[in-house]
Amino acid sequence: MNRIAPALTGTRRTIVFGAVLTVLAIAGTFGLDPYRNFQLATIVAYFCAVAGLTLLVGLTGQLSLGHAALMAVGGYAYALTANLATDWGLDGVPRFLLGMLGALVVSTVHGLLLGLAGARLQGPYLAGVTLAIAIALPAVTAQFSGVLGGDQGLQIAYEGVPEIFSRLIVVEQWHAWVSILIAGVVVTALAAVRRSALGLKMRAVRDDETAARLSGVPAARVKVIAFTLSSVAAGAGGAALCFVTQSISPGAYTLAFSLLLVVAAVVGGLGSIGGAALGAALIVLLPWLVGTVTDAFEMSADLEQRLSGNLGLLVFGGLLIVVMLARPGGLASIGLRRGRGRTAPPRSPSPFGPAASAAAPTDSPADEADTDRTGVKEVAVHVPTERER
Amino acid sequence: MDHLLFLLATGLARGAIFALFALSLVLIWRAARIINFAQGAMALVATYVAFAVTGLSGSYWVGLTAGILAGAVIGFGVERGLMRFTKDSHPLAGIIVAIGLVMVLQALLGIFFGQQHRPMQTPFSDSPLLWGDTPLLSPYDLFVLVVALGVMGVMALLFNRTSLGLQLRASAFAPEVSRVLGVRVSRMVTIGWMLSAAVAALAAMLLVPTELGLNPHSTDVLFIYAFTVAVVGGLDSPVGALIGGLVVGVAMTLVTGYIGATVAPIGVLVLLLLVLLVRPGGIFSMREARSA
Amino acid sequence: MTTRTATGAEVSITGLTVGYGGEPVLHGINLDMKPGEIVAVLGANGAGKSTLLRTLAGLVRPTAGTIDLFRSDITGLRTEDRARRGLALVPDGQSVVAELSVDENLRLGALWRHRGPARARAIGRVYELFEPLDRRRSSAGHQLSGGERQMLAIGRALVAEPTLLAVDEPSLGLAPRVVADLMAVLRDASARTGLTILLAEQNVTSALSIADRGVVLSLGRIVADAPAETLSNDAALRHAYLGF
Amino acid sequence: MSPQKERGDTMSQRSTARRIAAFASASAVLVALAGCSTPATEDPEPTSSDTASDAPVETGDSTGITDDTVTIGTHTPLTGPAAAGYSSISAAATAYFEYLNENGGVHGRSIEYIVKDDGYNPATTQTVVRELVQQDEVFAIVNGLGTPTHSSVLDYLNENEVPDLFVASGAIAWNRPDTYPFTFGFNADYVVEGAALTQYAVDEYPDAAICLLGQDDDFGDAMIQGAELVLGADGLAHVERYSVSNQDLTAQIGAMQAAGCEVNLLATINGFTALALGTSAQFGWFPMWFSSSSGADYPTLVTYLGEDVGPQLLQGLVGTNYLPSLGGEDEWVALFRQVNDEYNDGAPFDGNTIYGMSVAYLFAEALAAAGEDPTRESLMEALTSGALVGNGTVPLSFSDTVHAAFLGVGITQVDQGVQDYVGSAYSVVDGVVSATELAPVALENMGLPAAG
Repeated sequence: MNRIAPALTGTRRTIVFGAVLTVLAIAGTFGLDPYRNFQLATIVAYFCAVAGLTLLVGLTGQLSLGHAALMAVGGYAYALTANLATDWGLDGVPRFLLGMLGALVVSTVHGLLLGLAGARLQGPYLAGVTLAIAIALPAVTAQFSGVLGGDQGLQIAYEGVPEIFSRLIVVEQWHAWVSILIAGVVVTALAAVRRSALGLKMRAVRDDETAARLSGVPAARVKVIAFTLSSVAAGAGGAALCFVTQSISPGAYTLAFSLLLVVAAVVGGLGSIGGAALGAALIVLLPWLVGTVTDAFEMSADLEQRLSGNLGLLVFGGLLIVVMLARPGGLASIGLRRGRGRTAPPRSPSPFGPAASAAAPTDSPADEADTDRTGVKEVAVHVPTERER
Repeated sequence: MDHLLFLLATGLARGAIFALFALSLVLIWRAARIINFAQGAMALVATYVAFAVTGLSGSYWVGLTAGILAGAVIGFGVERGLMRFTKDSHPLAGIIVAIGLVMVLQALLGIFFGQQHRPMQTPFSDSPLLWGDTPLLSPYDLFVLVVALGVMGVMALLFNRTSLGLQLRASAFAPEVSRVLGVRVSRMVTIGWMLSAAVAALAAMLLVPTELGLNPHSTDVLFIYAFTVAVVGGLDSPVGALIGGLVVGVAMTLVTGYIGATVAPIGVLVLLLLVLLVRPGGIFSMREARSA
Repeated sequence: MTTRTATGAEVSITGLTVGYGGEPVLHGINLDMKPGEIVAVLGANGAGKSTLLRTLAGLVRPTAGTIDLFRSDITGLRTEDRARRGLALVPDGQSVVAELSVDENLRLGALWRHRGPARARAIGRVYELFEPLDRRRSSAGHQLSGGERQMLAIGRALVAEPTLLAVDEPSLGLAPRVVADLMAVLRDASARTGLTILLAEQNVTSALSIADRGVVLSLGRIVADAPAETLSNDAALRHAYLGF
Repeated sequence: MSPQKERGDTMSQRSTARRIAAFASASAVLVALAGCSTPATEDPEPTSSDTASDAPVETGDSTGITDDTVTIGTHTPLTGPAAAGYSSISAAATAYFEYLNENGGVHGRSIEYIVKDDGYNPATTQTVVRELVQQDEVFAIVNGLGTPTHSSVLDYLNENEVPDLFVASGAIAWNRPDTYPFTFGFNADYVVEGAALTQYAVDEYPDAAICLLGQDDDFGDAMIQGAELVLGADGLAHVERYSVSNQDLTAQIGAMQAAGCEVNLLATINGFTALALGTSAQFGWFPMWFSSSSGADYPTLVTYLGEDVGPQLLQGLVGTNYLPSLGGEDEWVALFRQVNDEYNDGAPFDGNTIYGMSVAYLFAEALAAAGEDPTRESLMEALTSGALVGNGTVPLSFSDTVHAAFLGVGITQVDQGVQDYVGSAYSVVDGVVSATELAPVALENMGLPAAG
């Protein structure tokens, strides 16, 4: 693989590849019709949040069930700042940049505060607190409906295509571009962190917090930073979504959506950024696929109504369980373990049709970090430490 | 003052249900060191069973019994069929699989029973008894309180006075030593799940008749509040669950009554954060919080 | 305890290999024990003593080899079933259940063996054996001193009247006088009831003081298997493997 | 830690390639998916605002119209907590369209009604509405349901000049012809309902203490606003709010009883109307209940409260309505019952059924009025012409300047299990409440607008 970029190392390579992929993705938008571009914009916005979540869960072992609420924080901050900018007479790119700045600042502060609380909490406690945050979101927007607009949320001004592109693309494609750019920056930054010394520390904290602390890793600080980064990524995703849909409301960021983000992170493969991309695509496309499949069958109106939506939920829940139990490395680990550890896994049929399954055996989307989770069995002698000592 | 008394009484009855459900979370925590995020959904399935059996038999009590049994069976199935296999997987596998289970169960309930609210009847009148001019607890509230306290008492006896209880406690605290001593630990874990799921089912069946009706989301909020209660009380402490439940129930009713309904969920979040930050092991825990 | 009939266990371990994925911790261990025999397993830290005992108890699965107890193969049996066949392990580190009281710990040990009044009598015999425990019946495990905890751990194993007792490092962290007392209890129990004992120890002197035979483990292999007396006197062996 | 790092570095070279592959395969998937469902890209994409101006204007925009079909769509909750109350509306509308199609449709075209589930989640609404507009290329969105959900697509539909008809919500936002020329509401708005109920209370019980229990969102706010049109600011004796996430109204009902309320206005959805009545009955307290039409559907309330006690508790319940009433059994209701039995598998017949079919009828009437070869422009003209009459019991208000269907409501009451109009009706124009007469529309041509 050095042939691709022999001179590049470390962070710089991550950045270059991030940039290349961003450009590729933007080029890809020309192959899509407006509706698919809208879907792509949504997927990419979710990708930000899922990448943040997968970093948090996969690298530091902290589980958040409230990432949708963290997205909402970014979205609300974007909407408030952008509306303020509108009042000041700004529009277009300056308004967007100001809105993003607002979203990032608020997400950082919010993530930091939550992270400070969360760093003291072990897995299930943090999961419970973030769950409570997801539940409290509608109450908060109702309580402060003067600012946050209650159930209806906030609307922002329409963002058309800038003058220079207006002959080239339609608005959905423009929105996809912006969403891809945001994700490109955010995810490249996450990838760089993951690869850095900080990323190593996160893994150390996940594997054995006490041991990490003894070897000089400031565990609490690492966890706070991880939570903050994750929150910022989710906030950026929320801001992107707010930009694309020109609105934000609590009903769009429910607990169910939070859980879907967990599905995306787990099914993609915890800790894997490629997996996060697959997971984000999955949660957008699967309900649509399920809908298409059920439409193909004749059934009574009542049955159709009962299946609609519920069937997608059923598939997601089932996937979550199966992946977690059978292949904790997620989609990203399929075809990965060539000649390593256990015997090579059977080539599972790819859920993505011929295009993906052709690519899977040789070029797996996963990267090495997943194996130190799934391959951990080797070291897991784990003579269980009795707690009564 | 009358209003305050009334709110206190109402809060007590709700709190008893929270306490009972929180107790079920404590039971499972003690048996398997897992916070079962699927507890609400599992209890809900049992409640649907109770609803169906009551409908068929015409008797609330037959339905209640069937629901409790169904809860135990579901607990058995979930432990043997799913949770047993999470041990060797990812550290968060237990939670994540439980979340998957919630999705599956709610989807199945939606498919088989639809989304409508199905009213459930109470076995006793739910009109409050008057104390002077102030309405206090209804006979149904009293029933709930008695059942909640009764179950707590039975559980206390079971755990502290019987061989089964001794083995359950030992298995939870020191699984390996227990096995060395001939205790069938994996059976104890299963029994713990069954007990816990049955208690949760009972709590859900007590709650649903006081609400809009049975539907696939009936226990969503109950789980959150009970989780808060369990954490506030200390996940290892049944006494903490009881006191925590009553405190949270009363506090929520007071907040709703004096400040506003919207503030209550925010209040719960704040309470949860405060307790976890100040006393991460819960108010009634004897020892430091353990890692999961 | 005098009422009991002496039924020590006959143990035969053949070709036992244990590995956790990487380099095996035990390589092809062969070890036979006669009924009523006390065998000391000696060796430095990490030699594989604990692993041998844990494998015997079924807490660790061997990758190869068999374990016979009374000439029947128990290799596939679960830990709790081995316990019910009379195999008792006292894990290292004074392993009492800290949350349970002394009395509850003992009841737990006696559960599968005795019922009703017989259980109380069996527990009473342990209290006779270890007087300090008698005074602390209702104290929780975590309130005991190190010596008391080790007494409780051994007493809890004895209360089930096993035929084979495997004790892992009972002397660790205890005062010499306490160690001597514990060793005496083990020796007496074996003498009185014919109990077979496998005693893993780093404290070679006290282990050999009660053992009939000593087995020296080094890097997962048995490097010496000889009567206790011979080992005590073999300066070269002591120097090479036992560090004194 | 260094060996680990080393490993990380050598691995990362492989992983970067993998990452590219990941993206490549992900985009391959997308392209593949797009390929199989993309309509020919040479289309001038009339739905996109930027290219819309390039499309020929003279002939008008006939997206969604073929020689024999008119395709329209809606978003509505079929799953999730909100599905319980509303999923029957779209089913009823679908049944009416089937009836219409079997009898010749509108000017020979049958109407295809695509119903998309949005789970009452605005994010999903965004997706499904775009799918309807861009993939299914619907002629119009008809009866999109919910305030927060529909708000999120309001801008989108108007920017893309898609007719956005008969929004199923009582929010006042739909009646803004200057900002949203393509949007038309259907429900009488909550301010109108609040004002009418309050005026009726004042007319009938001049000395009663009037209180309000309202949802903690714009529904409650708007009802309060309506009540204060009549009573003046602070004219309500007591106001309590509830949150849909907490199904326990004990504290609120207790406070209202303590405050001595006599007439309770309800800004509640059906479930909470039932909960309020049930809780209050537990206290042995039986005040008068005046509910918004959103929470006053008798059959639905009975299922919540149970067949045994429901009818008893609901005796005397005052509500508002602007459509043929269930208890009235006029010819519209008779027709709808028949359609329901024949085309809706005999689903429970309630207020939602009448609502859904009335909306569908009104759309058919508008489409018929839009001419033999309807376009979006001619549809808009038909709607704003003032010529449509619908099937309401108060006059239809659509005009150039009014995009609300009903600016007034009639008052209904439950008596012996029958919910029917009591005769009073009120209209609210420019903040002024005045009594009017009910003006029911007679059924013509068996409810088939283009047949005459």
